[in-house]
Amino acid sequence: MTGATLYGLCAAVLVGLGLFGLIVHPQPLRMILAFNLIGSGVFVLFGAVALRGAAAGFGGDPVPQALVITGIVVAFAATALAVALLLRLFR
Amino acid sequence: MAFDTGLAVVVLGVAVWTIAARKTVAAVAGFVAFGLLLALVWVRLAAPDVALTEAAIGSGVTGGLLLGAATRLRRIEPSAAGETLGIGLKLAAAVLCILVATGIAAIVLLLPEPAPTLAPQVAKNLDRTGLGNPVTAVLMAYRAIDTLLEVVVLLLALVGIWSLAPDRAWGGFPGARHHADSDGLLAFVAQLLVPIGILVGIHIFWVGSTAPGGEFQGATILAAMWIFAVMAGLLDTPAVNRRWLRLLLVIGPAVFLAIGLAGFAVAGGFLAYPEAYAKVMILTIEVPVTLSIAATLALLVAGPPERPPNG
Amino acid sequence: MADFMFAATGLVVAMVALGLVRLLRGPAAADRIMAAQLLGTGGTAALLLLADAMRAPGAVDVALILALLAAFVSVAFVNALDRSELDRK
Amino acid sequence: MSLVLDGLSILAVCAGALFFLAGTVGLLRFPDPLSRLHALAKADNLGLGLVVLGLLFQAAGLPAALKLIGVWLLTLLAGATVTQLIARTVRPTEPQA
Repeated sequence: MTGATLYGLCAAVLVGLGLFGLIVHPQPLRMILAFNLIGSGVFVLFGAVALRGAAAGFGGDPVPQALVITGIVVAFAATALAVALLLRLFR
Repeated sequence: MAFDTGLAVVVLGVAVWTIAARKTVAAVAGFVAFGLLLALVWVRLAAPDVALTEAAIGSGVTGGLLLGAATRLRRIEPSAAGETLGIGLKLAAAVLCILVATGIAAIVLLLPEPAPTLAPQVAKNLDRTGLGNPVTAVLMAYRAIDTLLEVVVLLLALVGIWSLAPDRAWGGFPGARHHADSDGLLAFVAQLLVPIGILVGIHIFWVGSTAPGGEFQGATILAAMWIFAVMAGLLDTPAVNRRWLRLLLVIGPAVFLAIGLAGFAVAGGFLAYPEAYAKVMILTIEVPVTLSIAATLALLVAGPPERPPNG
Repeated sequence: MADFMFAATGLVVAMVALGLVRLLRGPAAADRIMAAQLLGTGGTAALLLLADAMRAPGAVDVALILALLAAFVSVAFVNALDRSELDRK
Repeated sequence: MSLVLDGLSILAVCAGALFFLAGTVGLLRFPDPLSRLHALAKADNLGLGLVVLGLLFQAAGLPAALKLIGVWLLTLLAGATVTQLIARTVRPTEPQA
């Protein structure tokens, strides 16, 4: 098994775990946390795909890596908005 | 390989705990640990740029944001909880999630050989951008429109947060006023670390054109240092109706858009750079964009205005 | 030499992961922050070792950020506790 | 020469890892928060310090070496002050002497 496959499988489990937390947790903040776990899983999956695409002297395919950076920042913006909504809801 | 397996197991263990922990604060602490371990994973995945982003945003700033939220929600948490699922539904959810995970795992195992890659195209055109870091080149040249839209998305999220302000605090100061602690210890830590942090942030931004780093990572560190100074009571958050603040927030996207439109005139397309000036133009975009992102991220963490602008 | 560095990284990560048990058990909030602090330092050390093992100098910058933001998170943690204590009074 | 440097590296990194081990064991086994804090400080300062020392023997050049030292100094500064902050949150729960 290669490193890319290993971390890809790890990503699959992360998505499953996050989805489970999102469904079963009653507290909203825990659901936001679980949603972030799903996001991280998806990003790692991208990273594994990027690692498989290593070529031309690069350690990994830079295109998916750049997309993941964009994704992490957008996920943060979404989390901040969700947290603000949550705090407003229960003030 | 043994190292990778061990790391993956630890990452999954911390993830399980983040889901299973009884106390929310403990779960958030687990999430911060998770982000830190993920940074190690990104280094192993040969993506140091992503590792920097994950360490700065995923672990650092998100951790600060969620810790603050967990503390504020602690008192009302029991009432804030929705209904708890019965054991049958939980089992059904578990089965569903295992199916989803198995599906993704199957896709991972059945990925095409040889792997499709855009790396050779990036390598072939890297010289034309004048940049040495392929990831920055993708972000600022080949997929510049994604980056432009992302900066706009950040601004929209901030508008969404501001729109949650109560009427009396409209245009006012976000968050509670932090006062310097009595023995000045926190203020001392902040005075010591904030200047160093600002230097590190500028360093990470600056090396981004040739080495791992770049505007998002640098901006996140700058934002974290600003939040640090606010927490320690050295600064207050600015009222959000201040003209300079609004200007700071839009200057990045505005310059980005202006240079993008100028691309029609000088290079025949939106966000096209004339070859000789590509690096200069990319830097011209990056500096204001970094400032705007830093301000936006910091204000995203600060939350909606809570105190009226004049009092 | 790389193998040794990988082994050392693995050991430090394992230690840090063990320290997480303290984060889980508490009992005082201070104990949780301590575990977080150990995690930050251990993570920094692991990244430095990994940078050497993989000949990836970029990872040193990651360690630098981690050292900085670990302090930031610890302070946010302490700050959150201070405030909740004030609420109780 | 490089064999000697490698040996020194291995020695220092092993010692550093040992301090991380000691710090973790202390954090898990010591009975009260203040002694746990004491154990933590060892891992923070000496553990990372020895690891950095070990890596210095392998450093590619002066800038790389200075950066490693910078990381260590930053952790020292942050660790020392944050430890103070943690100790302050412990103090009120201790019986007044």
